[in-house]
Amino acid sequence: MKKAEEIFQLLKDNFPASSLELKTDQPTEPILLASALEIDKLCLFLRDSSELLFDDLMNLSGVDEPKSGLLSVYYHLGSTKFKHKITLKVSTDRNKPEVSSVTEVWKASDWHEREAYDLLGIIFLNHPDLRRILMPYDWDAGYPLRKDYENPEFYQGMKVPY
Amino acid sequence: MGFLDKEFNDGNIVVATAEDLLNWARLSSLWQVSFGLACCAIEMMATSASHYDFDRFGVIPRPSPRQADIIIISGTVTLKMATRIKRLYEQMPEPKYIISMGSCANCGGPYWEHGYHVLKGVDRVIPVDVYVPGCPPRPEALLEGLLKLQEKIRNESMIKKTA
Amino acid sequence: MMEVGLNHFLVVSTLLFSMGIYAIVTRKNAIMVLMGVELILNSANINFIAFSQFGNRGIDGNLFGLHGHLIALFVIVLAAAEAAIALAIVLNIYKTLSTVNIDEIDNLKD
Amino acid sequence: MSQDSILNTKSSNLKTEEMVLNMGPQHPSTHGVLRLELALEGEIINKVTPHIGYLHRCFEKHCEAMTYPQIVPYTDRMDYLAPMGNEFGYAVAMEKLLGIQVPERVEYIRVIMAELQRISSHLVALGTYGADIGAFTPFLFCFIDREKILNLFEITCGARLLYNYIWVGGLSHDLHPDFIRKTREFIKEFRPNLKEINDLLSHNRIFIDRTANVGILPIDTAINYGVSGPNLRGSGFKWDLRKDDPYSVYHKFDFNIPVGEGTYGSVGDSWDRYYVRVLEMEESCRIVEQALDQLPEGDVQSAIPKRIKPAVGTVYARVENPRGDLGYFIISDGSTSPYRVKVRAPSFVSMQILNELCKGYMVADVVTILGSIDIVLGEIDR
Amino acid sequence: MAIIFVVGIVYFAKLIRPARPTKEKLTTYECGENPEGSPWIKFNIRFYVVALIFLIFDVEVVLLIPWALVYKDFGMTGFLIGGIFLVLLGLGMAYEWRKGDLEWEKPRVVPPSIKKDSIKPKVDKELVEA
Amino acid sequence: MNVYDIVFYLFAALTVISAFFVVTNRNIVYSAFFLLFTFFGVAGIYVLLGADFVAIVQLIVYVGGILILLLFGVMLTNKITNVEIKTGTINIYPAVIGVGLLTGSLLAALINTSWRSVPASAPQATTAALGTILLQEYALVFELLGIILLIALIGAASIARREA
Amino acid sequence: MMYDFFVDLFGNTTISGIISGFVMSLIPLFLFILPFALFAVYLERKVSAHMQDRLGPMRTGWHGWKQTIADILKLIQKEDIVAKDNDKLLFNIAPVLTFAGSYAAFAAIPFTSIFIGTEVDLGIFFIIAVTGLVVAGILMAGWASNNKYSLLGSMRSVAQIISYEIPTILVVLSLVMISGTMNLHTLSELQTGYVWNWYIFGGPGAELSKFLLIPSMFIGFLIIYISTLAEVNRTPFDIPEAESELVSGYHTEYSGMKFAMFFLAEYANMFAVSAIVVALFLGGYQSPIGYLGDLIGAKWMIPIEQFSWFTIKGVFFVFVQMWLRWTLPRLRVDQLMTTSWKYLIPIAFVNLIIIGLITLL
Amino acid sequence: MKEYFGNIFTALSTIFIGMKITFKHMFVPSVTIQYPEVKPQLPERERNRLYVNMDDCIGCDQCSRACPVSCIDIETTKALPGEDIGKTSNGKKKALWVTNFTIDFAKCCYCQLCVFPCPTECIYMTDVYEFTEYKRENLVYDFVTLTKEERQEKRDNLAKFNAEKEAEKLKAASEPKPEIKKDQPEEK
Ligand code: SF4
Ligand code: SF4
Ligand code: SF4
Repeated sequence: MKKAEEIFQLLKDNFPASSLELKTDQPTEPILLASALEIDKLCLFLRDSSELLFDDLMNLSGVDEPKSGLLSVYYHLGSTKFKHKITLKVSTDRNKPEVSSVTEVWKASDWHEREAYDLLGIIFLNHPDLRRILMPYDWDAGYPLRKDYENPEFYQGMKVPY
Repeated sequence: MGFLDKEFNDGNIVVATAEDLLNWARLSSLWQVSFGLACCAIEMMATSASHYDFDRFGVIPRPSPRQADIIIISGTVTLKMATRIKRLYEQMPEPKYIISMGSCANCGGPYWEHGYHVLKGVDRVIPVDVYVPGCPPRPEALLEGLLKLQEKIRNESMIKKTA
Repeated sequence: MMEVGLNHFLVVSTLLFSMGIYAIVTRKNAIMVLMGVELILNSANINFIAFSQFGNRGIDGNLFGLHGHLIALFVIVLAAAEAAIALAIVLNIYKTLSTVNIDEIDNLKD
Repeated sequence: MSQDSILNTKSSNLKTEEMVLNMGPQHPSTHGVLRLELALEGEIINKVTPHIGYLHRCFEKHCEAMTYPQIVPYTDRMDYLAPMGNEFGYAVAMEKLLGIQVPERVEYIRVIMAELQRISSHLVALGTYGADIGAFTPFLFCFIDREKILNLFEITCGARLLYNYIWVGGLSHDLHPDFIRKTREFIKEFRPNLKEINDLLSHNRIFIDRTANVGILPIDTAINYGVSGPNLRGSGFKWDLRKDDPYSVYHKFDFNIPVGEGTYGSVGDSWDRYYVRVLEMEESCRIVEQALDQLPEGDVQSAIPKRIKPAVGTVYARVENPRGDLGYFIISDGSTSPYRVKVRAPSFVSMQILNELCKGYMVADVVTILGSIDIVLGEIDR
Repeated sequence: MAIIFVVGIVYFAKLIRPARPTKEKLTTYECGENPEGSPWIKFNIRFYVVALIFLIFDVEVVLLIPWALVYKDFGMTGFLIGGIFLVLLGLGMAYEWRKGDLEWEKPRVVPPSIKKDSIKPKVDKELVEA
Repeated sequence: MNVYDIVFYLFAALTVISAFFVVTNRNIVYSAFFLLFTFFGVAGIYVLLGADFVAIVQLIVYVGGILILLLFGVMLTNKITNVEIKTGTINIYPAVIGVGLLTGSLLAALINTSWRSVPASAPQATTAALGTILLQEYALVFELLGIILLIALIGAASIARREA
Repeated sequence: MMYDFFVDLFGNTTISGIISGFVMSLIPLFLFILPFALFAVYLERKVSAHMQDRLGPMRTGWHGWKQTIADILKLIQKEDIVAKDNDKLLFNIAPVLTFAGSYAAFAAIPFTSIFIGTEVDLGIFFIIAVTGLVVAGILMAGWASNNKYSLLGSMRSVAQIISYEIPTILVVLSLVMISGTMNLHTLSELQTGYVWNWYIFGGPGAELSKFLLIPSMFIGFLIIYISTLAEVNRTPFDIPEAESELVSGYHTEYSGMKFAMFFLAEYANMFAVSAIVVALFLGGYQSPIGYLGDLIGAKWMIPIEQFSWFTIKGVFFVFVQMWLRWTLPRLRVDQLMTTSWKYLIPIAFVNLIIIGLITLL
Repeated sequence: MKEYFGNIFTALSTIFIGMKITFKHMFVPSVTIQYPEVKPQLPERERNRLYVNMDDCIGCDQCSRACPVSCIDIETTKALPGEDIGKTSNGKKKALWVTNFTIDFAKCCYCQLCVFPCPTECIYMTDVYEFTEYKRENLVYDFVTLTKEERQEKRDNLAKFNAEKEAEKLKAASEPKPEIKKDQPEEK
C-alpha cells in the first residue's frame, strides 16, 4: 500500500526526464499528470515495478476539454496485490490528439481506447485495431462526446433527431 | 397471387367463414422471432417464462424469422441496429405483425432527446401494429398488447383489404 | 407392347451402361467419372439379377437362381469399397493439386 | 458497410479456407444484440471478432445533459439485469464526491437490495446459460425464483425491473412493512430450489462435458484483460471488492468469496465460472439474512441533499456488481450536472477476453464461453 | 402417395397464401446481417471420413443380415464364419480408433496467455519483474 | 399390359431419365442428387425382379451410403464460391457418336440373341436362402469380402487422412 | 384386403407387399400420421409446459387443444419464400423427399396383427433403407438453402444420422439373430403372451438362454433407444438444429408449408422410431396382460385393443423423448460422435457377439 | 477402462436424476397467472401510468423540470388579476391557468422523479398498465380539463391583458419591453 506521493516520487526517480506532476488539490484523490507520448513506458513501469505492481487497469476515460483546447485521458490504476490506486492524466492537443496506447501493458485498455477514439476522436498510437466500436463503422458525423458535436440530420436515410 | 392477396368486393358467406377461420388460425398461432434488444427483452423473457407464459397464447419463439409471424421490438433501436431490424422484418414471410414494446421502441423513450445514436421510434423503419407503453412494460401489459393485436387480426378482412 | 420380360430389363441395363460410359468419356470431373462407374456397376447388377430371374435355373433346382443375387450383392459391396477408396484418392488429389478435373491433373503431373 | 468485415481478405495460400460465420445481432444466444464474426476453419474457431454498439444508447452524453438525480434512471438502464447495483455504484461515487455520510439504515437496505439483485442477476445468468446449452427447463425454473425477487422489489419501490430506488444520499422509499417477512420467506424457499437447479443442471454429465475444460482462463491473463467479478473468481483468484476494497457496510457481514476450484476440469473453465455464481447466490443469501437481522431504524431520506452541486473535482468509485467491478468516473465542473461521466462497465471489459478464450474451440463452444462470461449488452454498449 | 400428398398440400397452400416477394425478403438469412461470402466453403474433411467409415460398416452389416438369419442352422461353424467376419469388422474399428479417425474435430485448445514486456522498457532492469 | 408392366415402365423410365440427367447435367450437385433417383429406380427394378434383399441392400448401401459419400466428396472438392458448380465436358461429339454406336450394337446384339429365358418364377423371400448359399458355398468369399472391406476401410481412411 | 388384392393381381408376395404397402400407406397418412403429428406437437408443448410449472397453450379450445390445428392452418396461409440465392428445384424437392421418407417408414410398422401396411419380409430393414431418403432430403435442403447455418446444420445432421444408424442396425441384427426373422409382424407375433415374452425380457420361451439374454437385451434396448433418439435429432442430440448455434439448422430458410413438412416429418419420425423400439423390444402390438377380447370371446376386439396398445406404447416412448428433451442440455458435435463411435457401436458390437453365442447354446 | 464405464455410469445416473426432477415438476401446480382472466394483485407503490389531478395542479412546472426525459409538457397562462381559479385541496391558491398539460407516455420512463417534487401531490403514479394503443399519438395524454376553446380564451385573455399593459407601459415610458418568456422549453 503506497500513497500517491510515494508513487510519484518513485516515478520521478525513474523517469527523471519526463514531465510529471502531482495535483493534490482534488477533493477526492490526487491526480498524476504525465505526458501523452510517454504514458506507455510509464505504465509498463507501473505495472512491472515490484514495489508497485499496478496490474489492474480499472478504467480509462477520455475527456474533452474544449476550453483549454485539450483532450485528456484519465487512467485509473489499481494493484490487486498492494491494493493501492493511482489516477493518471495525460492531455493532448485537441486538433492532433495523439496518445500512446497502453494495450501492450494492459489488454484491458484495448476497447477502452477504441471507445475513446470512437466517441472523442483520441488517436492511440500503436493500438492494434483502432476502429470505431460503439458507433456504426460508417458514421462520419464526428465524435459524439465532444462538447461541440452536432448530430446529423440523417443516417442511411433514417431521420436521426426526434 | 394467392387467395389472401385477392380482394373480394362483396363478402359472401363462404368467404366470410373461411376468413373467420383463417383469421382465427392466424391470431392463435403467432410465432415470434426470438429477438430481444434491451431491458425490455428481459421483461419479454419474463413474459415467456412460467409466470406469464406466452405459450398460453400460442406464442412460441422461432429462431429463424422465416418461420415467424410477429416480431416484438423489445427495446432501444439504435441506428446501427435499425438496418438489421429492417432486414429481419423483410425476411419474415407475410402475413407478419409487429409489436413495439416499451418507450424506446415507441419513440426513443428516455433517449429521445439526447440520444444521438437512438432511432426515435421503430415505426420509422417498419410499420408497427401495436404500441405497448411502459419502460419496461409489465408482462401483463405486453400480454394486453398481444390481445390487442389478436383483436386487430380478428377484424382483418379480405373484403376490400388494402394491405 | 409385349409383356415385360428379360429383354426389357436388359435394355434398361444397356442404356444405363452406355450412359455410364458416356459420363466416363466426356466428363472432366473425377467425381463425375466415379458416378459413371457406379452407373455401369448398377447396369451390370440389373443383368445379373435379370438373368437369375429369367435365365437358366440350372441343375440343382431353384437355388441356382439366387447365385445371381449373391453376385450382385458382392458387386454392391465391392462398389462401396471402390467408391470409398476412389473418393479418398480424389480428395487426396484435390488436396495436393486443388482440382478434380482429370485433364488438369494430367497436365499438372508433368 | 465496407469496414464491417475485417475478415474479408483471406490469404490465398491457406490450405483450408476460412469461413466467416455471423452470429447475431439477431441470434438466440448472443444475449442481446451482439454480433460475433467467427472465422472458422471447419468447425474450429480461428478468431472471434465481437462487434458491439448495437445498443449504444449514449449514456455518457445523457449524463452531461442531466442533473445529478436525473442520472439515476439512466444508470438503471445500463446493466438492466442488476439496476440496483448500478444505482448503488452511482450513489457510492456521488457520495464520495459530495462527502456525504448516509444513515446506517440506508446502507443496510442498499446492501440487501444489491444482494437480492445479485441473486436475481445470477439466476438469469444461470438460466440463460442452461438455455444456451440446450436445457430450457432450468431457465424457466430460474425465472420462477427471479420473479419472486422482482416482487420483493416491486412492493418496495413499485417497479419490476428498473427501480430508480437508490438515490444519492438515500432511497426513494423506505422498506415496505411486508418486505422483511417476505424476504425471509423467499430465502427459505430459494435454497432448496437452488439445490434442485444444481441437480438438474450443474452436476449433469452432459452439462459438465459441455462446460468443463472449455474456455480456460488463467489468472494473470484475466487480470491483464481486466476481467473481474465471478469471471475472475472462477479463475481461482480471490478478489471481491466487497472484501478487498470495502464500501458501504459490507465489512460488517460475514461471508465467503467462492472461487473456482476446477472440480470437473481445469481451474478457470466455464464450469468454474458458472459454479462460482451458484455459490455466490448462497453467500448473498447469507448477507441478506445478516443484514435483515441487524437492520437499524432510521430515516432513509434525511441525507438526500436538496440540490446536488458538487465542488469541482473528479471521483472514481467502484462497486462489486454481479458482473464484476462497476466503476463510475465522474468529473464535476461545479454545476448541477456532471461534466463527464465514464462508466467502467464490467462486461465491456470482460468481453475483450472472448477472442482469447474461444480460439481453438468449436462453434458450439463460443456459445458456452460467451454464456459463461455472462454479459449484458446494455452495459457493454451503454 | 406421400409425394402426391405433399405436392398437393403445398400447392393448396399456394392458393391461399400471399406472395409478396421483396428484394430484402429474398436475401439469405444471417442473423440480420448481410450474408457474407458464400456458404460453399470447403468444410471439414471429418464429414467425409465419417461417411466413409459409415459406408464400410454399413456394407459389412448388410452382408451380415443373411448370415444372422440362418447361422443357427449351421451351428458353431455358421457362427464362426460370421464371427471371423465380425472380428474383421472389429479390427477395422480398432484400427480407426487407434488412428483417431473416430475422433471428431476436437477443440484445439490454446489457453490464453499474455506476453509481458512487449514494449522494450527503458527502466532499470532490476525493477522489472520477469 | 398389366400392373406389373406399368410399374416396370415407371421404374425403367425413372432410372433411365434420371441417369440421363446425371450424365448430362452440368451442375455436379444436381448430378449427384439425380443419382439418387437412378439408384431408387434400380432398386425398384430389383424388386420387380424378385430380388427384395438386393433391393434393400441397394437402398441402404447406394442411397444411404455411396450417395452421401459422393455428395460429401462433391461438396468437399468444389470451390463453390457463388459460381454455379459446373463441370466441364470434353469431346462431346465423338463421345456421343461412339457411345451411340456402342449402345446400338449392344442393343442389336441383345435383341437378336434369343436368350434361353424361362418364365419368371414366383419370387419368395430370398434373404434366408441367400444366407444359406452364402454359408454353404461362398463362405470363403464371404470372409474375403470381409478382408477386402477391412483393407478398403484402412486404405481409404489413411488416404483421406493423409495431409497433402 | 388390399394386400390380397395385389397378391391376386401379381401372384407375387413381395411386390404386392411393397405396392400394397404404398397404397395402404395413404390410410395411415390421413388416419394416423397427420393427427399424430398434430397431437405430438400439442403434447410436446403441454408436457414441456407442465415440466416447467407452466400451462402451455390455453386459449384455443379447451386447454388449447386446437392450438396445433391453428398452427397448421396458419402455416398454410404463410407466404412461402424462396430466396433468390436458393436453388429453386432442390429447395422445393427437399421437404417432399424428407416427408416421403419419414412417412414411407410408416408403411412397415405393424399396428395390429391384421392391419399392417406391408408384409415386407425385410420390414425393419425397409425402414432403415428409407431413412436414406430422409438423409438425402436433409442434405438437399441444406445445400439448396445457400445458407451457412443450413449447410452446416444439414451436414451435421447427416453425419449424425449415419453415425447412429450403425448401432441401430447392430442391435436390430442381434434381434434378427435371436428371432430368425426380419419381419416386424412376425417379430410381434413371436412376443405374444405376457410381458415376460417381450424381447426386452429375453423373448419367448423359458430356457436358460432367455435369462442369460436379459442383460444383453436391456443394453440393446438402451442402445437402440438412444440411437433412434439421435436419428430423429432430439435433445440431447439436437445439434443440427441447435438454435443456440445454428439458428434452426437445415430448415432455417424454409417458411410456410415447406417448413411445416419438415416439422410434421420430425414429429412423425418421433413416433416411427418409438414404434420400431416397441415392435422390437416391447412386444409390438401385443398386450402385456392378455386381451379383453379373448376374455369375453369377442375376437373382433383384439385388433382394436392391439392398435391401442401399440399406440399407447409408442406414445409413451414419444413422451419419454420429450421428457428427455426438456431435461437435458445438448451435446457438442464431437461428443455426439464420440458417443456413437466409441460407446454405442463397440458396446452394440460386443453385445451382438454375446447374443450370438448365447443363442447358439 | 474404469473411466470408460465410469463415464457411462455417471451419464446415465445424472440423466436419471434430472428426469426425476422434471417428472416431479409435472405434478407441481403451475405458477402461471392466467392474465386476461386473472389479474395480478399489484402493490400499492406500483409505478405505472401517471395521473395528474388537474384540480390540484398549480402549474408550478416542478414535475416537468424534474423529469429526466422531458416528456411532461406544461403551458401555463397567468390568470388575470381579478380572476379566481380556486384552491388546491391542501389550501394553496392557484394563480395560473394550466392551458396545456400533456404527458407523452411513449417517452416516459416511469421513473417517478416527477412525483416527488410536486408541492400539491397532484401528480402520482397509478397501477394502470393496460393502455396499449394502435397509434402512437394516442399515447400522448392531455390532462387539462379545459376545452380547447377555453384554453384559447385564456390565452387570448392574457394576451389582451398583456397588450393592454404593454400599451399602458408604452404610453408611460414609451420604451420597448422584452418579450414575455415562456416557461417551458420549446419542443423541437
Ligand atoms: S423502454 Fe425502457 S425498459 Fe424498454 S428498452 Fe427502453 S429503456 Fe429499457
Ligand atoms: S415518471 Fe419519470 S419520465 Fe415519466 S413523466 Fe415522470 S419524471 Fe418523466
Ligand atoms: S409539480 Fe404538481 S403542481 Fe406543479 S405543475 Fe407538476 S403536477 Fe402541477
